[in-house]
Amino acid sequence: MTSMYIYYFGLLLFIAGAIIPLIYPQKMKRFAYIFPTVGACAFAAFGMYLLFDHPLDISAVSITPLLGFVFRGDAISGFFILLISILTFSVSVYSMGYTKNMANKGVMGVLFNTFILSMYAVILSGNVITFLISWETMSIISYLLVTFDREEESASAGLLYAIMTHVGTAFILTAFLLLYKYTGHMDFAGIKEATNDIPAGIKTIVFVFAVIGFGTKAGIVPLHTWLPRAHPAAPSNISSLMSGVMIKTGIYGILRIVVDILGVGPEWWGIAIIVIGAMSAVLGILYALTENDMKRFLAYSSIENIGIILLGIGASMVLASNGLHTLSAIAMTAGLYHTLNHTLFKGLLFLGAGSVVHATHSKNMEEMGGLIKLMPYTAFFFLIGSVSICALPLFNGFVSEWLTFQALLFDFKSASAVAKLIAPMSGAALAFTGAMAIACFVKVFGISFLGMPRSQHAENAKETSTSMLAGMGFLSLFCLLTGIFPGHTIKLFSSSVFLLTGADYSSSGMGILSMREISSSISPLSLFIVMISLFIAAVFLVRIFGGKRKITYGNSWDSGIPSLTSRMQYTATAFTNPIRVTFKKIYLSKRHTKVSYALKPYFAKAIEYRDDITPFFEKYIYQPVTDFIHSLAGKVKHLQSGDLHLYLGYILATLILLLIFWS
Amino acid sequence: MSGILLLLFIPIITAILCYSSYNRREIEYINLIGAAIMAIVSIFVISASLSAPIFFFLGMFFIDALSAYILSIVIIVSVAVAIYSVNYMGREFENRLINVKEIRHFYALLHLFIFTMLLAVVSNNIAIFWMAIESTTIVSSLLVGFDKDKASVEASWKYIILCTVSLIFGLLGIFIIYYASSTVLVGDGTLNWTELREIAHDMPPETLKLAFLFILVGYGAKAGFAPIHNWLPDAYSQAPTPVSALLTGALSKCAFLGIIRFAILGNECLGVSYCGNLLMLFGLVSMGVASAFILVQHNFKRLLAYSSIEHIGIMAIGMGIGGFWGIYGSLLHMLNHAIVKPLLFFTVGEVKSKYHTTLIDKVKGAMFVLPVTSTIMLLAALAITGTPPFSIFLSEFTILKAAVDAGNWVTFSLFIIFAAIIFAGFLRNFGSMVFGKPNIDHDGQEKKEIVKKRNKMGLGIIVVMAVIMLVLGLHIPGFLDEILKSSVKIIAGE
Amino acid sequence: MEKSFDLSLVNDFISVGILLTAIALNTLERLESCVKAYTYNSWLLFLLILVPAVTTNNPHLYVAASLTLATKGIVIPLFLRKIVYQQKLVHQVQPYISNLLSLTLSGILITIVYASLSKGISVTGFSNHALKISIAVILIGLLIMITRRKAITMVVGLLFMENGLFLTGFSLTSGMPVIIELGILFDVLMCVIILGVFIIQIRHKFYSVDLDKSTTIHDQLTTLKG
Amino acid sequence: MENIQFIIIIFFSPLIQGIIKKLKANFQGRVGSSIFQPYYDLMRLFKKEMVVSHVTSWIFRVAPYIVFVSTTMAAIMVPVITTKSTYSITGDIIVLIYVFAIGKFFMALAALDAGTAFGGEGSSREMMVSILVEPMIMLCIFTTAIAAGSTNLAVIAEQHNTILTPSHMLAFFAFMIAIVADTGRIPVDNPDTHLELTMIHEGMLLEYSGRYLALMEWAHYMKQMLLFTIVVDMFFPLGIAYNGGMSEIAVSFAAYGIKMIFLACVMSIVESTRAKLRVFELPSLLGGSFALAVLSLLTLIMIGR
Repeated sequence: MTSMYIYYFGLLLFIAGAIIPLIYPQKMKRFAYIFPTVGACAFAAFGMYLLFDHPLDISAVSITPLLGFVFRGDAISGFFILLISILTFSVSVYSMGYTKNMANKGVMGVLFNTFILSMYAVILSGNVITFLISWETMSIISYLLVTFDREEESASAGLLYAIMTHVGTAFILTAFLLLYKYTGHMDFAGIKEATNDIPAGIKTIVFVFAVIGFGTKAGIVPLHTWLPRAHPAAPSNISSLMSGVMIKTGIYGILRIVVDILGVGPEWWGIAIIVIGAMSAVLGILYALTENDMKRFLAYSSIENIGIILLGIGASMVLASNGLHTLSAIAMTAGLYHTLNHTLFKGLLFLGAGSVVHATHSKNMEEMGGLIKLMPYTAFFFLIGSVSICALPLFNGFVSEWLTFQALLFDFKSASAVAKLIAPMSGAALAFTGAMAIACFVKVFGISFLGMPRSQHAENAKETSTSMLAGMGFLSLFCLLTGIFPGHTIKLFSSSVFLLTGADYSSSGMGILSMREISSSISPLSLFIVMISLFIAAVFLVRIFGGKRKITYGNSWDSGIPSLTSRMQYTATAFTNPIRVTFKKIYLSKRHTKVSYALKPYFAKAIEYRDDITPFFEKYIYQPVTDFIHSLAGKVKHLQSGDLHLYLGYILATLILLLIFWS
Repeated sequence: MSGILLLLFIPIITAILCYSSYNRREIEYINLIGAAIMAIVSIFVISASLSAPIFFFLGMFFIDALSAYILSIVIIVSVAVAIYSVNYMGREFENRLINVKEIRHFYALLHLFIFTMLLAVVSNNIAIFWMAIESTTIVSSLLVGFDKDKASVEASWKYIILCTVSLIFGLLGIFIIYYASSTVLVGDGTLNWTELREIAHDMPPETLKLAFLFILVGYGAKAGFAPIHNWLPDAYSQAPTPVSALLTGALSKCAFLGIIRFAILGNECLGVSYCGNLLMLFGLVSMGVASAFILVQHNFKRLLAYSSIEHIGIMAIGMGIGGFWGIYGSLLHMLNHAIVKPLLFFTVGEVKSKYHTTLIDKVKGAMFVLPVTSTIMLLAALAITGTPPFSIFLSEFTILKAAVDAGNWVTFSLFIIFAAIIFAGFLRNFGSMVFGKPNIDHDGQEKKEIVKKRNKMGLGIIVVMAVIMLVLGLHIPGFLDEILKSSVKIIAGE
Repeated sequence: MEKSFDLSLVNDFISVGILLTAIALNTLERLESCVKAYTYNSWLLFLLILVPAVTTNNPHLYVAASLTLATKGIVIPLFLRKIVYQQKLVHQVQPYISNLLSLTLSGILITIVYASLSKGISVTGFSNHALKISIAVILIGLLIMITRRKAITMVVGLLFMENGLFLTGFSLTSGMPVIIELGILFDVLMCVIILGVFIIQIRHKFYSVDLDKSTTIHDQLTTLKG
Repeated sequence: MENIQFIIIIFFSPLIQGIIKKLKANFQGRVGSSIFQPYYDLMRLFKKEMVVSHVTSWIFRVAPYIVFVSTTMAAIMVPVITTKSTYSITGDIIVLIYVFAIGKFFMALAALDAGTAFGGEGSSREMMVSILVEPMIMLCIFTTAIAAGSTNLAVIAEQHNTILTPSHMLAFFAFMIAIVADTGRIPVDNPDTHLELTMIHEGMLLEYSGRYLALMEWAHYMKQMLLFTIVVDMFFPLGIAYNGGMSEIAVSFAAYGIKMIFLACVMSIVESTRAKLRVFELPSLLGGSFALAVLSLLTLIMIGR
């Protein structure tokens, strides 16, 4: 009962946060973010309550006798509620500083709160109509947020996003109505009861449609094209929410419909998910590497991480259809763990990027550099984010990737040779993405934070306000904690894993994560302790044996030329060049070099070098389709030629046809 | 009974008063008061008619739940238009585009138009219904040609010719029905719908089929089914904005009412499938054609006109699918469309009178010029394409569910595809209007003008309708549900 | 009994005449002759009403007959002639398609009507062909509207349709008063429409644009009015 | 004893480097420096003063320690002469790879920190190589791990029956190429040159001097020896001790030494007989070895050994 009070309390706070800035845009604007800060805590508590496996019918309001709002929560929703709440908390703290001198604060406040509410609604909705309404509401509000600055390009990005997500919703709607048709129920619980009545073929269609529909929102390749355009267009606190939790609602949908409702399916479902995941991971990170726009880069890396999440989920599905439920539980744990982690570090990274953009007024890495000296804290938090997302030990990304590796190895136990082959190959793909991720984040951090400032803006960048730093710091702390206490973290959502796979993965100990099945284990905590002590020891010993350290400061090695300017640094483009060349088959890159001479051919005045990569899916899949539809529409347009006689002719023709065929 | 007479006479009186006055403010007040009284009276009439149908004039007129429902739609739209006209016409007047004389004509014709629609809705005698519809054509054609430039005159000419020709076929259908009835009750036939319904199942089916075909062509053109819709985009785009709102909000519903009435007779005699399939066919064709025109469109008023064609198509599909939920959804869709589409026309009208153009690519950055209006315009554009949480989504979802219940997957998938295309078209065009750098000089003009009373009224009605749009998307009040249910009973039979 | 037989025969003759006038319209070159054709058509209609009026001397029918003669037979034709002479129009019909083609088309229309109505309604007693003929006349009227360029020929076509409609009503109900009154009412409407049309015409003269080929507003390009 | 076996790696890794250098010199018909030369170098560097660019930030100063510590951590987790070690719970071979990655990450960052072109070049090329190597290593590991039924290196090492199955042979070759690439040796990288156009690993260390350089170099030697050790554990665990018994440990220590010297020979032979490849020809080489790794996996699936 108290949980309900907590729930309504949080709801109230968000609604208040949405309404107050509408009334007093100027003086009360702070409350637009203070209320959600508290509300997030309330919802976090509520989520925990659900996670301790207390399914709860929250409320049911009827729209018509046919349709009604039904809100229900169980362990699965609890997990996602927790995610949203954690990120919401830090993002609202961050936003207090971030939105200080932003245009139309009032509207921002309203949209911010309603956006979060709609995400909660999606997670908690208990029947088809509620889900659809909250889902589309979420999409609309995010569309309005993407186009918040009302510029042309963000408008076009928003348009692409809105159209794609709408088409996705069409698929979801169809899947739902198929389920309804064959079970006769509109609410998920009822559908789950009667799920055995569904013929296998229909199940497959529902699976495909659900994957397409929710995958569009999650941003799986090749349905990802909206993501790298829409996320950067939004204000950074919103991009953080979108990348951190909104795309996770797609994952939630897949879990809810495919894993929870449809239950264990044929093996190829899981394999399909694994393949999609591997593809998204590899292509996402490949495209990320070539991006010099910081936020766009992060958006692409979100695609990669969604892929990794799907790898875990797919592995679990494969194992489940082979009847290995404990292993499938471990795989599912991997997937959910990475979902949590991605929420934490991607949220953190977007907030960091927001601060950087806020300080340098540019999204382009080539115009940054040397920021680590000007904004040390931001740089530090960004580094933590990068280390976590690169899955380096001691931080959370590592744990989930390790689990994912194990999950993929388990798939070797499955019956079919396809799974036997696919699983390790996608493991290799995962290793590839790991290495790529390291390359990417070395590039991002190295180019934009290290070295010398590359532009005027970068030179006068200032450290951001305390609230923004606090928001980031909170997330960084979480990254570390979930990194070294995997046991606790897993216990936290073991109930939802149980709900999804019917089995339980009990990991032993606090800092240790062991797997009896393969007599293998990791213990991030001991890693942490040992490494810290080694570090201290190393410093100490070097002091002793090296004696007093003598350091002279000078310029970097400049090969004898008078002085090294910032323009001589390695650029982001140059950094990625070897990789671009290596994978030019995938990038379909075109390089243009233009040399202008003072005296041909000896004295080159300027050398202009451009290297464009071809966005494969946009160019070869989406463009033709849209062109086709447009040309079709253009043909139909001639119906309305403006000639009255022709119109009369239509009437006659219609009548004649009717007379011939229908009488 | 007397209430209904009153209801019918109020618009006439208002029209006469408007015509007889020479002072603009006075005319505006008369118009507003007339509309208000009409609304109040209509409430009593409708609530009275819900319990049992009311007959009068030797059964030539009557109101049952169905006509009460359509009546309420007509009244709502008329009142909204009456309020908005004050804003729109006032601005036209201040911009020296029209003079008092034309304002007189406008309001007089407006209320005459409303009268003809009310007459159509409450008539039981199908011949009188037909005549009322024909007279709506005549009156509204004068309104369409109101600003007497080349394009609008041409539009009204096409309108009058096409509708008259198609209505001739409508009358043909009526004759045939009369003949059919005369074969049942020997000697003298009847034209009263209620009596026709009682004897419908004994009528010769072939005859009734023929009659329904002609009726479908006759009223279908008026309602705006493709491919006999061609007058509609021209008329909607050339008429003054309030008139366009009235045409799409009320008139198309009246014409569709006629089709429903005859479909009921057809169902009684031929079973639900015959008329149903025809309606579904027309609905799908209309959606398809409309989607193509919406996707590549340069003129935002024409865009809205085509979207009206699409929505008539959706209503037809709902009716055609039939079954309780199909009809329920179709009727609900009538109301939702009658709220959202006029709202869109109003907002677009604001944009038009600010930018002095109806071309989409000549409008940029409306969000900066008219913050409130264009925000609502964007939301309404999303709503009209069936996006939750707005009202249209509910009715469309109901219709889709009905399609699924009937196992009619072809209709379902075509519906979904066309709807997606239309969504893309709408969002692209309206997005390009709303966002970007404004291409006219502005400094929060809406804010500046908001002090003027007229604009307050215009903005007020826009906001109110937007709120209704949202509320109906989240909850359907009990009384509405009741009236819908009883109308469905009338259509589907007990 | 045999009286009614002979009556239906007479009706058949008259209605065939009506059809013939309609078909003739396809071949006529000059506007005046079009108007003439309409006049004959209306007189035949008048006869058709007169016959039952005489046999069953029903006052209603007398009134109807006289009204028909007055409006369709005299007023409207005169009005049309006036228009034709007043406006300095080229007195050619200028059809879009050749007379031969339009003749064949109307032939096809007639066959379609006969085919589709064969299993449909069969009116006994009054006339076996009147109904089919009337619908055929309506469709031919529409065909004329489609294929003739001039606005006035459009009106003529409209009037033919309307006559055909009248014939339908009459043949279906063998002259039931309700329908007659309806028909009369419709005539009144018709006159209003024609007047409206010509008001519009005059307005367009003011724009010096010939209405019949004005296609200002369409969807192939952006509209002029913007 | 078994808990301090990593000391072996720490202290003998320069020796291995020295041996390789000596052998190379001999192959090239030179006398070459003594096999203890690396020790002297490290000593000298520790004593030397440092020149640090004022462009650099704390990353530059912390990086050497992190690199050294992470490599030591890796050393701790590897069973060198006995599989019985309390540290083996801290992580399996996948963790090992990721611990190496820490060092790689910070080295690359430090290279960019000074803002010179050489550093950028070095780190970008290093990244390319590691991208190509990682999946290959992972596949080899999978092959052995699947056969052994565990990713725990100790467990893998205890599987005698997995010696010399076809899949293991293929995996072994792939893994050797991976090591060549990862330790920055010819044909992938030339450890002895400072020619800007060719260097990868040295380019990253260009700004370092004094004790930082010493730490970096030492870490590099350790990494090399570690990789050898992993090869030994994965492919020829023969002779490795299963418990802390003195005799067994002595035996396995001897075996270990022999294996190490053998691998050193292999390395030096490869280095002296091959020429350095152009950077953009690396993908074909490494792609080929990746194909080997896939092949090994396939054989494992098909014939199950």
